[in-house]
Amino acid sequence: MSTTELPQLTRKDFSSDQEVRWCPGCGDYAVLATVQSTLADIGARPESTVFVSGIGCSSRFPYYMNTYGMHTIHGRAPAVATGLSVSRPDLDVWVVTGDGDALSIGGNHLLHALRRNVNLTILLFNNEIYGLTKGQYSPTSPLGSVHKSTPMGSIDRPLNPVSLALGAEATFVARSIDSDRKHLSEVLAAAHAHRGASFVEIYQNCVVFNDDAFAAVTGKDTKQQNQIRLRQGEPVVFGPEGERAVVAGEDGSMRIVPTAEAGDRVVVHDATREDPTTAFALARLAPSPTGPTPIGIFRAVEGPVYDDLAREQVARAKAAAPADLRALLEGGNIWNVG
Amino acid sequence: MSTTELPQLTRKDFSSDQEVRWCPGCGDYAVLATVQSTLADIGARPESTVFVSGIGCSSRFPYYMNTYGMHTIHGRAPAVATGLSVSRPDLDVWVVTGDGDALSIGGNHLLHALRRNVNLTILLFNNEIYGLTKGQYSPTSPLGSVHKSTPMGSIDRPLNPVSLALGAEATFVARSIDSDRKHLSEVLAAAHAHRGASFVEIYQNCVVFNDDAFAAVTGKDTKQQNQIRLRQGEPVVFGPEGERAVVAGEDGSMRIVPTAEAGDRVVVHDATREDPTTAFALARLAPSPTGPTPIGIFRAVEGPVYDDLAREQVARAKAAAPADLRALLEGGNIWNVG
Amino acid sequence: MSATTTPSTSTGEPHRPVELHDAVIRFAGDSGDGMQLTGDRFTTEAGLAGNDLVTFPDYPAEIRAPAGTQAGVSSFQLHFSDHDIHTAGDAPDVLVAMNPAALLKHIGALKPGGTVIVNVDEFDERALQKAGAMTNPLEDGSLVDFRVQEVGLTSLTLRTLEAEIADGDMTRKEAERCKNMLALGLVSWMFSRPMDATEEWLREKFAKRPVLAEANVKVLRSGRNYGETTEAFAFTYEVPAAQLPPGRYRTISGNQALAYGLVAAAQRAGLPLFAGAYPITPASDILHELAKLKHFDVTTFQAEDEIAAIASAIGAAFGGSLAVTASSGPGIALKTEAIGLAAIYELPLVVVDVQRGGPSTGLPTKTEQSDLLQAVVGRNGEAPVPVVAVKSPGDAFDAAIEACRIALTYRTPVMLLSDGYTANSAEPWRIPDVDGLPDLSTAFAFATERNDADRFLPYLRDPGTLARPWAVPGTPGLEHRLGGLEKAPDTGAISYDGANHHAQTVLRHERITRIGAQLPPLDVDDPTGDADVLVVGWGSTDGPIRAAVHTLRGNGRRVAHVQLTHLAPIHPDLEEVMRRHRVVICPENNMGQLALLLRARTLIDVKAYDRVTGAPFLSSELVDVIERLGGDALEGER
Amino acid sequence: MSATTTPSTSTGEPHRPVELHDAVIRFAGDSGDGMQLTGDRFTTEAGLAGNDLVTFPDYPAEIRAPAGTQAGVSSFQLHFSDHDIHTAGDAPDVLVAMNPAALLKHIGALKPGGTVIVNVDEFDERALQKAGAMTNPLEDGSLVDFRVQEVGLTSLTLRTLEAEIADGDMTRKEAERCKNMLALGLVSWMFSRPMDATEEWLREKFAKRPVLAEANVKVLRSGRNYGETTEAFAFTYEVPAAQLPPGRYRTISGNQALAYGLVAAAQRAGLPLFAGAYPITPASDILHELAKLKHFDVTTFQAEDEIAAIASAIGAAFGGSLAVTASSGPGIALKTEAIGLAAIYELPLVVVDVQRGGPSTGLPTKTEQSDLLQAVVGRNGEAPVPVVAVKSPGDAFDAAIEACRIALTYRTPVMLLSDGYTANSAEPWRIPDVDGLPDLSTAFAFATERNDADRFLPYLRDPGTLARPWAVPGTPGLEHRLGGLEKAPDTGAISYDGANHHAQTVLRHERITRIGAQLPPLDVDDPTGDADVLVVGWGSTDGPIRAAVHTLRGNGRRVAHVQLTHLAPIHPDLEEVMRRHRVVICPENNMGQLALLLRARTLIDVKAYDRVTGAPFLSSELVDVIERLGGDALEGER
Ligand SMILES: Cc1ncc(C[n+]2csc(CCOP(=O)(O)OP(=O)(O)O)c2C)c(N)n1
Ligand SMILES: Cc1ncc(C[n+]2csc(CCOP(=O)(O)OP(=O)(O)O)c2C)c(N)n1
Ligand code: SF4
Ligand code: SF4
Ligand SMILES: [Mg+2]
Ligand SMILES: [Mg+2]
Repeated sequence: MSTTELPQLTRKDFSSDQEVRWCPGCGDYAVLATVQSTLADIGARPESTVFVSGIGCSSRFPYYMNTYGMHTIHGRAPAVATGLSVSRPDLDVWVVTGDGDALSIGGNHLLHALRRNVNLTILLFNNEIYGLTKGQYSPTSPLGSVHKSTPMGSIDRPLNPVSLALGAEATFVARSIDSDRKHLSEVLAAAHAHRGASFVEIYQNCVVFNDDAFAAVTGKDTKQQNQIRLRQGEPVVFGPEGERAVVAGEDGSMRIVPTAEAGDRVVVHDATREDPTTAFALARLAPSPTGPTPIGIFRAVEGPVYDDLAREQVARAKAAAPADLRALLEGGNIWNVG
Repeated sequence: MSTTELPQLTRKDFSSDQEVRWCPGCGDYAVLATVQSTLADIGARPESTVFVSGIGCSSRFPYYMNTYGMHTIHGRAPAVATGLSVSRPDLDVWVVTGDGDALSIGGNHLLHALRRNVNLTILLFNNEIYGLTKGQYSPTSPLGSVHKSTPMGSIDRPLNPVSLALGAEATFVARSIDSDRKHLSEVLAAAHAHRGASFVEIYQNCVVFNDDAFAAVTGKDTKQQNQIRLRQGEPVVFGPEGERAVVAGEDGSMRIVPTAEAGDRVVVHDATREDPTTAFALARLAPSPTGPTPIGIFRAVEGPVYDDLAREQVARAKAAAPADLRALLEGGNIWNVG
Repeated sequence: MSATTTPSTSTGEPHRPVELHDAVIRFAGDSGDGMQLTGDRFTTEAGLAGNDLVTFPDYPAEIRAPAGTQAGVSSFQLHFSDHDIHTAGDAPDVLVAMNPAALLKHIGALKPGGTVIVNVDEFDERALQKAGAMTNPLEDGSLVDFRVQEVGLTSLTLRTLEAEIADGDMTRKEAERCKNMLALGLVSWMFSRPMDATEEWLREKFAKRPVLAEANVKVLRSGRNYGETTEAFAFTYEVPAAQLPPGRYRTISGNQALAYGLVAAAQRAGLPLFAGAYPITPASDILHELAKLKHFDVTTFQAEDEIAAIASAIGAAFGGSLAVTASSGPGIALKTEAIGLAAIYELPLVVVDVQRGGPSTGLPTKTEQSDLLQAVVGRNGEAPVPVVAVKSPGDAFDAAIEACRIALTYRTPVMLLSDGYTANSAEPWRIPDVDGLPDLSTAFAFATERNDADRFLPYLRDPGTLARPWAVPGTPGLEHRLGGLEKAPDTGAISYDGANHHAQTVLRHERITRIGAQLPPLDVDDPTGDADVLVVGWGSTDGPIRAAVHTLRGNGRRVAHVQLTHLAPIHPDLEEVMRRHRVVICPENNMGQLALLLRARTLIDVKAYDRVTGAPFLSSELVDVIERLGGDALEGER
Repeated sequence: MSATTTPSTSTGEPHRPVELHDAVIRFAGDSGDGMQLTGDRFTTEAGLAGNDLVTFPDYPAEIRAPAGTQAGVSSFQLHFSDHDIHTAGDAPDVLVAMNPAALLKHIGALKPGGTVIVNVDEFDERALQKAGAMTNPLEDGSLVDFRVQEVGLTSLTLRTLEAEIADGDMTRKEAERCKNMLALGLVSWMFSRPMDATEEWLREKFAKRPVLAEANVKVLRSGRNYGETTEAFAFTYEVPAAQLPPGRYRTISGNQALAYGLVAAAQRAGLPLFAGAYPITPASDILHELAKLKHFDVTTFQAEDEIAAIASAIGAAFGGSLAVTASSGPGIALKTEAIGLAAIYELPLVVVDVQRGGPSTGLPTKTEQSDLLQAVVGRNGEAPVPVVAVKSPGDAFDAAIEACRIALTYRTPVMLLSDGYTANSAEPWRIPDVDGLPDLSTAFAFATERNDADRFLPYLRDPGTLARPWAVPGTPGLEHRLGGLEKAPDTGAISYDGANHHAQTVLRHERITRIGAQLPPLDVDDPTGDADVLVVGWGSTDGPIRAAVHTLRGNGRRVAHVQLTHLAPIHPDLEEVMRRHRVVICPENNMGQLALLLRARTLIDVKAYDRVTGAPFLSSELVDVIERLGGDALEGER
């Protein structure tokens, strides 16, 4: 859709008249505001934007957007969005989902949307908890988490959403933080610009059931120590003075060393590498966000897009044969009676 | 189970009285025979072995085993097996599944069994096709596959089962071939010996709907060229004379070069590395088995096992409090009437 | 096989065909013997000869069950006639048995005095053993009731192709595989069928390997020649063309007709068709058919599972496609939650259930009608959804259009019930006039403007149909959000209000009920108008019930018949029609599911007859059932 | 609030409690105001005082809906009495409103003349606006029908804790959060309740922060003192202890009782309990409760979804555990396919459905009975499964044991239907004698030996129950394979035989029917034995129906009542019982699902009364309904 003749919209144009009903202080508010303003910034149009969500606190998101929206059923948003996107290539289709919605019940749909490279922008609000059902551990909760269903501590090894997405052939994989408006906005704009499936994990604080789960990466005092910001084409160093660096070991896995010792072994970030191994290695640096954790775009490569291929087949079929219903019905051996 | 006093069993002891009903020439026969003889070799007992499968040609497997068995519903075998294994740590639980069963409808259960590290041995019979439903493409079929539901060629980018498993935190990941009895048997024995979830992809030829899909890796003339055999502690070289070698690029991804040029950059295979990056890099060497393809054990590391942790919590709870039903019912505030 | 001219063995000239009203022939052989294909071709020949016909393919659940065993036998039955028929025939007149297993498995069904053509080449000791035969049926006298024609189908085929094998044009194995054409040639000769169309078809099918094409043609002719020259066959037959209503005809299977109906509906609605499906027997062919029709603006999506299949269809429906998802019982079970979502969304959607034997994986290749209650009431919460059923292969075309009409007009998911029998069997189908198909473009119009002063009300309803507007993304000013939570009237905003929930629940039921009120009058088949016995069926029992009713009427019984196509809502006329009859009989291929609904609704003591053997009813069976349950009432008041 | 001694404003001494038969009190406030907790504590006090009681918690679907709005209001109603009661009360006598939204939302329910305690501190302009009030209800005369008690709950609380705030022991915000204890103290004083148990409980709850514990206790007392000293309240009340059957009592909620029932059943069967579940409102607490009980050999598995939850339970059942899975409607829908598998496996399994408002996501925190037909017939194929329903919170214990008994005895999956109301509300529960609980160890025995000459027949049946042997892995010689395909008799081998399929289908129905034949006689509540009107209910409508029937009998009406606990099979006595009555009324919190089953079965014109507002029936409502539908028949033949 060409937007040149249309007036520049503002964040308010993307806010629906529905009262926002998250808990006071919930990280979802910040993400909502950033998504709305980013949409305005990138020139999106409310009428051709659709937000599709599953079930969960985060999945209430579409109600608050003055766009088209579908609040679907638990875990199935990527599949609903696939049908919409494939049949309507003119739309911008966003998926909003939670760590339970996307990685527990919906894990399979997520991975198939990624491997097919459907043209979706998928935002996974990871709060390491089931918010809506009042606080059970989720597939991203660390081992030993004590919550309602795990009074003795959880015993399920958590998933790393970024490495899972990479293992599932995702072409665009990123991570950001609810409270970091600027970073999140940049990542969202890049995800939106990517043709194919974009996967963005957003660390989102649940104040009620899992407060401060990401404190190491978001806390005023700790974030400079722990945020490893991935910037395209730049060496991966971090810390207040850039005093720590990521280097690749001989076996391809990555380690953190003092920048001073790293010399020219510092990894230079390139999200556009066809082989996902480096992105994967970066993801493995931080099994859980309690220490130094990469933030930013892990991978952004071109790949055949499901929607495009699907449309192309229909177009090719149409070019090859007319939509002649009579001819269809009269296919095969015919005989006349009377 | 101690098996010392028990007589050594043979392959026949693991064969049920059911007539095997696969198509003549189907790769499933070879796998069945190898599994049966391997079980005998490793001293497994029919009474404490359970085969759990989903639905598909391959999932008929349990009927042919003279062990306990469950032919379940499509895609759910890992979940059924999880309940069985967690509640019965004394059993050997095997899962037999197909590329459709495990990666299409059952993708989510597979990945959760892997990430939880449930004590299962999972055999994925990959024939790159839906056999039982008569030949639709599957999540491992290459782009462009022409089958019943894709007369113009498939447009879904295939999954690489090994990288998917690694992205899902699998502790044991291997690949073998239906027709290579010796290799398969070794891999099976190692998978069985691994405590936790073991994942084995088996290239399996479907003679009827997808004959020769793995010809590059299994064909008499081509297999020496294309099988990259991973051997613990050995340099990864292949070809009839070992003339090609795998080396790690500076970015961690792997490439194939003439051994002569590789020098000491040849990757030495170590499946026991905690970081799964190298295993992942090896998996990415062969996006599809049409050229040089690694075969063998990609990863084999120790990790906390779901079953053990679950049993341990029950044991700890039992040690801490008696199973006193009366006390349970009388918990809370009590009053007497009459 | 009912003869018009009675042949007598003594006077019959072998090569003057005996004229028959109808004949039933069954081809049976190993899964690898190509019996389905043979049957299909003979069906086409019968169709081209102008017969009415009904087929019944039956094959094992395994792709290729162990060769030579009874479990591995695949069969195809064809009933063709010079008059209107409705079933694949109760018992075959002619059985072609390609091996001992096929003979043993099917001989029991053969009509006494029927002809059995046996491939003697396959009757060695090993084969007999594999088939589970204690003695050789060709020798032990067990076939005394039948006319046995021993033919060396395999050896004849090999002999026919000696040259090709010798020249290395084909392997012995390939040559042997042609033996089904020998059988077809022989049977075609028996029934005086021209084979030109089949020859043409073979040449097309093997266009890439002309040698194979010619070899098959050669064997086919060899079969005919064998019949003509050996004098082994006492008679040949002829079944004249049927008096079908005038028109252009073809044969069509239920799955194909259903797929065509969906495409036709989309075309007549002016909408793209989106089909999200996950393969499952016996529904997969609908996906396969649709995948070939992309030039009709059809998008097919083979999803990762049934839930994703329906979910994708819901997404496409939101986007403005005519959306459909097709599966069988186990897959429909998985879709249950999402059907509820579509119901509260009030979006058009067609959910096809090609029923098969249950429970669980059950009998995946066999037919059954046992998903009816699942379709009508098997959801969480009060989630009423209309249900339409398919009566016959050809009717699948109309039923699909009707399901789409309801979905589009009322903006609701619709369940469309077919079954394994209808899906796979074929019948002659009068090709409808395209311009005469329902014009579905009037069933709906996308909303383009706000329906309220300065906002859009996505749940403002049409007072007649109670349908809400269908506003598709891309339309400025109509931005709205759908969700699975209970909704306030008009705005569709989330509402937790109890009284509103009750009101919306009642309204959702009323919406579905109205569909019934707006149907054309119920079609009651009661030629004399005074029957006291009514048979109520639904779906694919139409054929056997009609055949039975026809027979009974021939015997002077008076019996009326209603075949329901709308199962939810049930046609509002039905209750009154039922009350007009002293006895109401409801035969079903389940354990009484429609009977339950009818009894609850009308409090009439509907007599159920239930049979689930994976096969459709026999008309003779239903004649007996109706005689027994109808009793005196069949005599009427005469 | 029904008084035993009539108070008169002029003569009443403020501090001599008025004796009441019963009272209904409702606490309402913001989701963050701790109303559920306040209600829970007051419930415990009432229980300790020996009252009979029923509670009804009601809260928004959002975790914390926007503060101050009506959507964000959470409430808890308690009905307590000196006699046997069955409902949470139709209209409250006392309403505690913590803010304007709570007042506006709930004032409509208050009994005319009832008391409303209002937290005036929260009635500023902004708050009124948020609540959607045009004018201030405290000033606009709209409360003229009620006794309004304006109390500054917030300011009083802050004043009570001035020192603590000043000393920095707690923040102002923390202090303010104690205001629910002020309300509790005040109401406890109003109803002459000792508060020791609550004080003790507070000290335990805040053991880690004694400052908070003492602050809460201080505020609680402050509330009591306020009542005692201000003379603002004209009366205090007393509801004497009820004449409950002798025994030891506690209060218990449905989810808790259900979890305990499962554990008790496992203990009595001598089996480990395996619970596979995926969280969903209102069923999650069953998982939470069980997770605390690992010392009873309980393994809980929070699965990745509902399908995995039931699948894991099926695996555990095969392994020899008492296996259970719990969910609500949408999750049960997802489990449908697997329930069919368990049915054909014939393994013991309990599937708990805590029903909530539907369709789709519906009203997730509200109650409904609309999954009945899903439970009884909502599966693909013919897959009959027994269904047991829970009548009340305490009954969930017994119903769970009964479901386990059936599952173990007959080796079948059993659906156990509870609902949101039962799950969350509490009642006094007479603690059963552990030794008196059913001995389930006799319901089954694991097979240990071959049941045939030299092989094991996994489908050889017990002639009485038709149950097949339960042979668990680890047992040498009994190796066998289960599958979802149709099976041959005895061996359980795959069978595609049509006649066998029919026979097995009939047998699976017969197995379930036999359960009914082996039940104790149906419990009919008809004190005079001559009622002409019968009310048939099921599940949690037991309380309101009993209360209504009680009232009607008090008014000289004759009416009988049957509350079904077994919905499939339906008790074989029921039909006969129904025939004995002229009018049969069936009230349900759905659109007539049991009525449909009963009408189909008996052809009796059952009168349905259906209401789905997310709340249980009021007894007064049912009195009206029964009066209306029962008509003359209520007079009997007297
Ligand atoms: C089929 C189904 N199963 C379970 C639920 C209950 N449920 C709703 S949201 C949710 C998990 C929410 O967690 P997450 O996706 O992390 O979202 P959050 O609330 O944390 O944002 C669950 C289990 C449901 N609504 N539907
Ligand atoms: C719920 C459900 N959906 C679909 C099917 C149909 N079905 C059976 S097996 C299968 C796929 C088989 O493919 P795969 O797992 O690769 O096994 P293979 O036959 O190739 O060994 C499908 C789609 C089913 N039985 N149940
Ligand atoms: S429960 Fe947690 S995630 Fe949900 S709205 Fe509240 S703070 Fe946010
Ligand atoms: S269809 Fe393919 S996978 Fe299935 S049994 Fe035949 S050859 Fe094997
Ligand atoms: Mg979450
Ligand atoms: Mg396969």
